[in-house]
Amino acid sequence: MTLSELSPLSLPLLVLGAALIVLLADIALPKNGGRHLGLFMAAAFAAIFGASFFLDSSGRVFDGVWVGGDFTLFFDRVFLLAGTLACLGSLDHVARHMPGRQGEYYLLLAASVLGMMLLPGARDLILLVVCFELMGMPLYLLAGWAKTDDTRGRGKNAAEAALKFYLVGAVSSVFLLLGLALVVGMSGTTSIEALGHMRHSALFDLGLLTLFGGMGFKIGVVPFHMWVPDTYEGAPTPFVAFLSVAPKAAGFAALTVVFLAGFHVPSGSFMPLMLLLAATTMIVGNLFALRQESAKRLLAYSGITQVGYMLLAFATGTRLGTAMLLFYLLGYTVTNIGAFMVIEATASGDQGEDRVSDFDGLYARSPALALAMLLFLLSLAGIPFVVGFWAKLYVFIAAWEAGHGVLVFLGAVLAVVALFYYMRIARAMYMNEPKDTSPIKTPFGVKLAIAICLAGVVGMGAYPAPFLEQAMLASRSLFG
Amino acid sequence: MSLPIELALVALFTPAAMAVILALVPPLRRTGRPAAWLSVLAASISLGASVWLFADQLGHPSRDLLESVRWLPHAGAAMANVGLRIDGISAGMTLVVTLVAFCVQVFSLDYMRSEPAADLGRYFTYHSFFIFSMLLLVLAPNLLQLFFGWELVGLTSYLLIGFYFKKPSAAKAAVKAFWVTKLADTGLLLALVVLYTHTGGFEWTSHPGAEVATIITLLLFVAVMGKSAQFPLHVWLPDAMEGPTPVSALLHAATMVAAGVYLIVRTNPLFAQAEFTREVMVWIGSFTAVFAAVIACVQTDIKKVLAYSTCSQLGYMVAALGAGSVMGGYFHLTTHAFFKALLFLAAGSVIHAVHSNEMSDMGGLWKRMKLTTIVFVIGSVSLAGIPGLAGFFSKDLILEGMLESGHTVPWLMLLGAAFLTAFYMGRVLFTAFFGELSEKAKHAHEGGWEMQLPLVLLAIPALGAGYFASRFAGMWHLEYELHLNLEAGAASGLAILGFAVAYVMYGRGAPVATPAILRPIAKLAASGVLDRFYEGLYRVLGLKLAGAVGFFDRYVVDGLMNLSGYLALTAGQKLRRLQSGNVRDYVFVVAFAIFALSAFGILR
Amino acid sequence: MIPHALLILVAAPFVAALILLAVPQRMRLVTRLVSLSAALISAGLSVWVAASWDMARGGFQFDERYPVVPSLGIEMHLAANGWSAALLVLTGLIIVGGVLASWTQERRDQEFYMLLLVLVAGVFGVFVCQDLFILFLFYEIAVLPMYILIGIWGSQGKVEPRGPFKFVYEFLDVGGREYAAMKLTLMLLVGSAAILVAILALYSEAGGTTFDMIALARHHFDPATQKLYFPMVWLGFGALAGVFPFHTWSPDGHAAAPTAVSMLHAGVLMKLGAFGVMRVGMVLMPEGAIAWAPIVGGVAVINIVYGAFGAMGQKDLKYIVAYSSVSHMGVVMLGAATLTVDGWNGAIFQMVAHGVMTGLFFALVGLIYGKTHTRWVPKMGGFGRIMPGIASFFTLASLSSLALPGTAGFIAELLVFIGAWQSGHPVWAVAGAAGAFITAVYVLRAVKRIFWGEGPSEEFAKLGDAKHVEWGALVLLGAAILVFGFWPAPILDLIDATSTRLVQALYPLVLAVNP
Amino acid sequence: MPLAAWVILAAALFSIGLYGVTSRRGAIGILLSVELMANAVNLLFISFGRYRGDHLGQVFTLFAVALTVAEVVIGLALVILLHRVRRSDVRVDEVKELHG
Repeated sequence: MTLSELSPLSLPLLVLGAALIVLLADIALPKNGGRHLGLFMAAAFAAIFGASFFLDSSGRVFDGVWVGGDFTLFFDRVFLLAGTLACLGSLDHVARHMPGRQGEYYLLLAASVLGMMLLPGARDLILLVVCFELMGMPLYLLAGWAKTDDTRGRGKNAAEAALKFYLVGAVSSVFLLLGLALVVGMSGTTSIEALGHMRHSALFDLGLLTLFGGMGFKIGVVPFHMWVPDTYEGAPTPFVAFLSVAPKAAGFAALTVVFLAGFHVPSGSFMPLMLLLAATTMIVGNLFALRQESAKRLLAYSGITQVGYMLLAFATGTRLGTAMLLFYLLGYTVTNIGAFMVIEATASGDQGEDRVSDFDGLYARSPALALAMLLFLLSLAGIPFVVGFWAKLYVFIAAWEAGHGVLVFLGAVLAVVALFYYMRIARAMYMNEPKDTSPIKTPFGVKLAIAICLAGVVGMGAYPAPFLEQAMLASRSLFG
Repeated sequence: MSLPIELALVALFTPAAMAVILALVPPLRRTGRPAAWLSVLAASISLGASVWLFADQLGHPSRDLLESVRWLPHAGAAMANVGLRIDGISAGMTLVVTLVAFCVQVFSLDYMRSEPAADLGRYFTYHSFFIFSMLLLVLAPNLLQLFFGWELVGLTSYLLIGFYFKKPSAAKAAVKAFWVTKLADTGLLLALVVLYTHTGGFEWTSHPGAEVATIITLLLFVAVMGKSAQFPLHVWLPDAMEGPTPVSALLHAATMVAAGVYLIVRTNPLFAQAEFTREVMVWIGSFTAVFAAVIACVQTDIKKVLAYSTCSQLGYMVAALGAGSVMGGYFHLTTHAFFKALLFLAAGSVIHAVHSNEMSDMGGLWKRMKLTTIVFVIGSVSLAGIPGLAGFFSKDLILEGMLESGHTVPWLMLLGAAFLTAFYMGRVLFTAFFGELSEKAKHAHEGGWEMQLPLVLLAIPALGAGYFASRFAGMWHLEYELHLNLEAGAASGLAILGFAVAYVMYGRGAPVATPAILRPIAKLAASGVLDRFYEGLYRVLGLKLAGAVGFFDRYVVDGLMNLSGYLALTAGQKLRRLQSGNVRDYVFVVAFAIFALSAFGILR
Repeated sequence: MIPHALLILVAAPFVAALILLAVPQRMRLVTRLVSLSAALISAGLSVWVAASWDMARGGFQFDERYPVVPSLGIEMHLAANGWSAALLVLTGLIIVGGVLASWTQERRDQEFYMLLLVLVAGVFGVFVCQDLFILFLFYEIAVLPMYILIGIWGSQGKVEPRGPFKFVYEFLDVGGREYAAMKLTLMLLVGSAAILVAILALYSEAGGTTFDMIALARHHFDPATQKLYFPMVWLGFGALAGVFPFHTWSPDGHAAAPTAVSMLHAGVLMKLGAFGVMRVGMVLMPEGAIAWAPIVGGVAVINIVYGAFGAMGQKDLKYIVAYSSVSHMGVVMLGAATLTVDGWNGAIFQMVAHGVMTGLFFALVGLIYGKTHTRWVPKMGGFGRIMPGIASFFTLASLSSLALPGTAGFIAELLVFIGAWQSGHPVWAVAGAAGAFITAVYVLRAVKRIFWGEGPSEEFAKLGDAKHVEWGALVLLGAAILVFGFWPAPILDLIDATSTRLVQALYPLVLAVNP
Repeated sequence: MPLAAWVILAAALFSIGLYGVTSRRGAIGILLSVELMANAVNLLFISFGRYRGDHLGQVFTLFAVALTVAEVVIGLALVILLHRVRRSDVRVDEVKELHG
């Protein structure tokens, strides 16, 4: 085995390299130099993102245990994008709250991204579960990232958020393992490609469903979603921005690899179940979001709703549906990170407060932030000319082609319900009088992150075609 | 384009142009008298053209000209045209309209002198517009254009009745007039719809079949009842007297209210196919003639007397047309236009002098206003149908036609009405113009020449129009022959009797008391039973129902919409409790869900 | 020939909105002039399109295609048929009038104009767009700015909690501007959800290769599909057209909205709904339309009569006008439901007529409200004395509303009633005519109460008539009412050319029964 | 012992663990219960592996053990964190500031 055989893994390896540099630098650098580590990590993610356009990352590694291609490339870019934005957004927050331990934050973030990037290419269940956990474990720590001496407000909430996240996550991991045990036990192989030809038995199916449950935790599908609002509310906002998109994308990547590329399940026997879950997720997310007072919590429930739409795309089990799922994930990434970044910029009081009412009169305090937030909200609601519209529409098209007309109708109506609570924020921003008229000083990193997200939301909204083409390519490379 | 068409265009569009100019150039309109004079100028041009047109038509009695352009498209072709139709009937009516309108405008110059300049300008703008709309109706080549003009004159009527819009009673009267006529006009609108659907056009010469013709003509007649104030849709006309008196003369006596009759004359080919409709017309017309005449006998307001008189005379015309006497109806329309306009203007002259509408405030005006008295006598006598004057010829024609068609009872009713007509006109004459000089009349004097000239102008045809009946009949392609027989004598005799009775009762300067025999009727008329009925209908079917619909929409239909929102929001709030915050619950849900999924997987 | 005429027409307001982003807030006149010039460009091009639309050739003209998402067959296909041309003119008139009417808008004027322009770009887009999908897009763009426009610049009202659902009214702030804005947005978007589903159904059934309506019209959809999806299109678009019982957003929305927004919304936006029903529903799904026509027409009749009574039951001036819109849109839907040439001519012409009329109405109501700060009719009276010009124009709008000949409203209603009778539903025609009478009752009552009679009371005695720029909107729209009323041929010819062709192609059966 | 017996044993262990997770109030107890569940799964891996006669189960178990250990370490870290910020014993059912 030569080093050149590892070339498909170049992107994850580069991330690994960057992470190691951060690790070493964190040890070497003086304590107050942590901010530079964040900048470095952001730059590294961005550079690797740029490199992804030049490096050939297709090919099989380790006898097909890991397979690179357009599919992995698409996801890698999503993760790198999310990583870049998260680092940028975190710069100020981390420096302010944990000035002494900034390196660890970025290291953990890099580790998680590394896990995610390896996930879509994994064609072996062992690798899959290792990647899954590599992605997941740093997240628990990051969720609880707060001053330990901060016994009120933010710190306390962060600890609670992390604990809940962790406990539900740990149990889910066990279920994931249980599922794998059943699947591997019944089939005798860990190769995902080989699993596709297995005869289904009761225990085997049981294993698959348990596996699905274990992964469903990560994407926050109802009823595995209950940690989501609590964690989002309590955890540091820039991290939540990352948490709300990247693990979701990774989770769907894993689901797609296992269930679509592997077992071709949703197109067959489990489809009604998936559709049921998709519908439930959409409805529950919406209903709970209606009366939320915390903006982060509101977006958490809204995120659950969005998962419902993604699950609908996933449940088609078709190549088209998968392409639409990928596009949805891409659009959702820029939109949701952007929205959380605005919350970070707006409602970053030290009490951990982030009420919807904190947005009162944002228009007067910072027109640019307000406009950005409005566009993000419109995108989340699926309104034309921002990316969210196309994302929903493509999902609907795919679902329609797969014959799920009723769910399309349900989804379309629920999108309107969702508009109600998104508009609560918009209304506060534009129609209410500000309680505090002081202008908002947005940190540079957050500003940059918002700008990038905004460009994505508007750009893809105005001209979605090339991005859709990429998603189609990625989908094709998975399905062959 | 031939000469008559050009003349008609001039007659039609000179006042139209004037109305547009006055409407669009407020500074000009607000100058008052200059604007008024401009309007009179336009009216006189229009009158001149009409006279020429009429004279030309007299020279070619059988000429029937049609000039039209496409107005509404249908499937690339024409659905309806607009244009001019010039024959004897329209030429005659054009002359009547422009003549009376001209007289009224001149009269108004003095009568309305004290109005503020801006209002005066507005007044004459409406008048110019009225000439245009009325001629649009008169010269219409098809029913659609006729309807167009029909509604526009209705609009001018509304605007002119409401001229003193600051006066609540005037405002109310204007709106009432519009509502009642608009309700009736719905019939005409539907008639258009039916006519077009069944014949593919709006021509009144078409033959849609007897049944459809009956439907159409009945619908048309509903409109006629509104416009020409036939019972029970006459209620707006007395109230319309709230407008300035010259307006009453022009619109609500001479021309506009006669439009209904004109409509029937024009669409006679359709009415000829509908026997049932004509029967209805005979009875409603006759009843209106008597009914309105009776009420006229108990009025003390001089304009109200004349208004009910108009109602009654329109009843004559409608009955005549129902009986098939087109000549009678149309001729009476013409003569009535002259003498009733004359009467109204004379009354206006009196009102102008004594500043009151009440006959009790008048009395002995002969001593102060010689000319007015003379013309009023001419008008009254002509209206009553005393032989030799215009009214006699036309009324006689009607009664004869009625008898000829075998409608004896209606004939008797009309005879009764003839008696009553003479009686109430005599009553007005004797109480207002003769006897003791009343307090208010002491300082009365004739108006300026602007007021006197029209009176003289109109007195001439009121006296002599009857002698041209056969000439007109030729123009109108109708038969006319004067029969001096017993039946005709009966009417004349009754008319003279009526005057005699009036003289006996009021001739010696007695106050305007209601004759004892008519007291119950007076009471009934004063209580306004029909008005109250309509008002009740309006309150219950209109306002109450509207209120109910408003409530229903606001609180039930919209309530259901709101309810759905409320339910969602409440559910959202209640459901939040499920998210307890206790992580052990979360874990339990995860475990339970996985078991449920597994159960699904196994039991599937 | 102007190249890219339709694109420019649609894009001009949008570009102007972007330009306004760069204009400093304090340059108020520049803001207005930019908006006005965009409105004038679009209006001018609309008139040009209408004038140079080739009647003899018919069909779709000024074809322009710009690919958007080729892989799904989505392209921006712009073209105008006679209907589009007529409605473009209407939209042009209303937006120019709207910009003029909001000239005195003080608060956050720049954003106001931006949103207004974006909205109108959407409206223009819907009328000329031949791609079903892009049409939907434009439709959304036209609907959504309403939320903000009403929410920020709207006026606050209050509805007393009563009735069977009293607790709901106590819970929600019914009548408030945010309530109105939210209700409007949610109801219309639920409608658009139904539209979206129907669009996807048509797209998918026709092979999933194109959204082009002209191409889709050639595809014969399965009758069962048509019957299933026609009502979705009808109610989906119909929500915007105020179809009973989904009209309840309209009174609250129009009452709360600022002047120009009410003008645009009642004037053109509601037409989008009716236009959508005809263009998408009745043209693409003729068999579905035939099956549903009795119900569509019946509901339209309910709209006419119910809306008219609803208007009579109001005391708030804006609610009167708003309910009258519900009633008049019923006439449009009735015309559409007749599936006859004359009915369709009438329906489209009624869109134009009602658009101009209601635009004028709302402009006037805005002026009156701006002066008196009340919309409560019983408080008014005798205003004819102090504002004669407003009184005249109000009367003119009222006359058009009650379909008096000489105003645009008459021709529209006559054609619709004729169509109704032709289609074998005399009851529709009779009920429609009755609706016109009820309209006469309530509008004249309103005129009497506001402008006539005694008054004005002390507090209003010093108020004046409309001023300078405000006349612009009034004269423009008033003139349009009269011109269309006296000489409808230029517009009606355009409409007729398209209606004739469509009805002959789509509804030969209906034609055969009623020649 | 036949496979079924091992499976039943694993299931029993798993159930006990699950019961512990959902019923224990102390954080440490919950962590222990999670560990019990994880070991039940490991048992299952090995039993299946033995039953099939390959090493796959054991390989998987090695990975699983490593992962579980890492996870528990993180869990302990979080418990300490929570203890510090709350300044009291960590009773998970009292940690519910975030809810609704």
